[in-house]
Amino acid sequence: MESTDFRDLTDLDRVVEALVFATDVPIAAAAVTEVIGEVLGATIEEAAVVEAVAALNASYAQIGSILCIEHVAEGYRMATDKRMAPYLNVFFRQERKTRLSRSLMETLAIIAYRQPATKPEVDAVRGVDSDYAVRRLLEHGLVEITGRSESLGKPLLYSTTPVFLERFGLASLDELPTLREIEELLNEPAFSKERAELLVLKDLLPPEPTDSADEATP
Amino acid sequence: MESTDFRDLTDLDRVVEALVFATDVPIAAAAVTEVIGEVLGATIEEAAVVEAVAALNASYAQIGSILCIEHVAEGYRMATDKRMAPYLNVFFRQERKTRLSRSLMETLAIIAYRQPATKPEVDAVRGVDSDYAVRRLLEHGLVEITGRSESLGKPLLYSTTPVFLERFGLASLDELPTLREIEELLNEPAFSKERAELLVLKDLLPPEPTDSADEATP
Amino acid sequence: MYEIHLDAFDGPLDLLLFFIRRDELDIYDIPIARIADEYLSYVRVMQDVDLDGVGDFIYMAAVLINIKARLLLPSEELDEDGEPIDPRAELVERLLEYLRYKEATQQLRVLEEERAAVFHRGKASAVKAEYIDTVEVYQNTTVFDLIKALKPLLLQAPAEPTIELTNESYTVEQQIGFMRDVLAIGERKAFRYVVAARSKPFIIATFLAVLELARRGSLRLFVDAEAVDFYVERQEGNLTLEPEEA
Repeated sequence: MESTDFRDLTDLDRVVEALVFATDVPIAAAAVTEVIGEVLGATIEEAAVVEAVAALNASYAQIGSILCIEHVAEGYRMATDKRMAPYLNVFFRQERKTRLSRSLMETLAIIAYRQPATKPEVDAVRGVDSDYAVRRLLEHGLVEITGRSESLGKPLLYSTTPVFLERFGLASLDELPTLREIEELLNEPAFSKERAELLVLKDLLPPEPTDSADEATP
Repeated sequence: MESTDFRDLTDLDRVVEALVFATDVPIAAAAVTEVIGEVLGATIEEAAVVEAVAALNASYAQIGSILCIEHVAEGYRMATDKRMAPYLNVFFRQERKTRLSRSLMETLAIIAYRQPATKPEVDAVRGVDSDYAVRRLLEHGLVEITGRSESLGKPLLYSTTPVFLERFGLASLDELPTLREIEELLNEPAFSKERAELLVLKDLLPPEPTDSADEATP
Repeated sequence: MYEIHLDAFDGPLDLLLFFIRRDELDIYDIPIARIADEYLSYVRVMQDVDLDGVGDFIYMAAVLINIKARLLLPSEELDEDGEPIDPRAELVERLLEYLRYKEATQQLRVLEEERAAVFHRGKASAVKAEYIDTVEVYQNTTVFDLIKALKPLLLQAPAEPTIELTNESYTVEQQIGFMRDVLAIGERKAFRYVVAARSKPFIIATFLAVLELARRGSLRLFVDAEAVDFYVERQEGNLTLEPEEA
């Protein structure tokens, strides 16, 4: 988060605060300047919005509020501090956000890193048909069709959406964790069992072989 | 609003803040104590929640935030200062696709054919008061005021705008169908030439004693 | 054979990776013969339980068997540098590529977890409903729409009496006199009533007379709520319904 010294909030800060509070999806700095421009007939720089957000966050920190304005999906939105999750989870009884299934997540990762990507490309990487996964991701609004490839059959191109950025808390695609190089993956420590376990969440792995007893499932 | 001196927010304040911020329906003090009871296993008084809300509001006021926690019938919820309304109105402005209502279309047609036309003239042709319709057409930029008639009361003269031409796909006003063309287009046995003439004839109102009033141009 | 949860694998590459990890194999030197056999036995189980997507696994099994066969034959294939081509190379490349995205998937999973701890403003404070401001945007309209709007104004008044008087004509001045008589009696009157059953020239001249009187401020016009008729009433304090002297 921007570290800005606490200062008295200005009128601009307050307008930014109202809009950032009110919006249901991250609001871009440009959208803020547009609203202000329309109401006041004055032009303000987007940088002033960025500064206002920093000032607001400094103010919230100053009073020890759990609110903060996050920079996500190329916009701003008000959010709670992570430490409040236990209370909020209890309050909402069930988790509000369902996790994506493995196949959806895998498909999404491939599209995110290769975008724009075609379904044949995704299929090739995964070794399975991703028709269902792509359709579900479209339904979730996490990916969208962004054109057609020039390759054989002119398949549709898919890219991630702002919803994707927001879901993963990314300000922009630049914030995607760097895709590691193969050498890197294999070398440290050499592609070992430990490494393999690190790579895969426990619940993804089938139960460890206990012994060589023939317990093959039907 | 409760007037409480500013004090450092406590953990309870923060939990209240998070719940009031995130809740989908106004949250009662009892619901807050319940959540805290469940998470911490501790019992707190509802009065402490009321106090926390006051402390939060004092904090918001302290930094000059536009946020405040308001108490509505069922409980607490976060709200913005009413002075932010102009900005929020612009931000939430929604475009709704709609057709011109019959009365607007009728009024527009009369102005188009008689222009420049006064409102009394339009009223006369339509047989009803067209105040609202004319105002709406002005708002939508389809007609504009182009002067004042010389007739008694010097009513304003209205003409169509370039927006009108654009919306109706006309290069110029000459492209408006003539009376004969209208008759053909409507293909109605009951078509009344007299009424049609009433629509386009400029001397609907008795001539002024001095000179021909409707010649007045902007 | 180990107990294995068939649906625990995202696909054929995932299953293959599982074998490699389990046996701590060098990914660049996969003992294809052994792996292919084991892979096949799993695929048979899958076929038995008729698992979705089993086709992809069968395809991979075929690829493995093909590689196994090629490995048994003396290599004839050379790459650009004249080196013999390892029949496993392409598969290894795919596995590694898959591995990269698998790891990326885990990273996204971590982000998703972190993100689940963040909450946003709830609907209780949804200010949208309070501040929404709807602006009507008009759909494209045609000139014909404009003409159609005029239609009600351009059609004949229904049921004109057919016995029309010849050369019937009324002047506006005449009708001002008529209106004066009508309004002298007092109350607000519906225009429709005033001209009921009259001929068209009469209605038009009377209508113009009403407008003229209204213009002079001698009478007031009222429109009813449905805007289907209007009413005329003598203007209070301006009882002279005499024509204006020019």
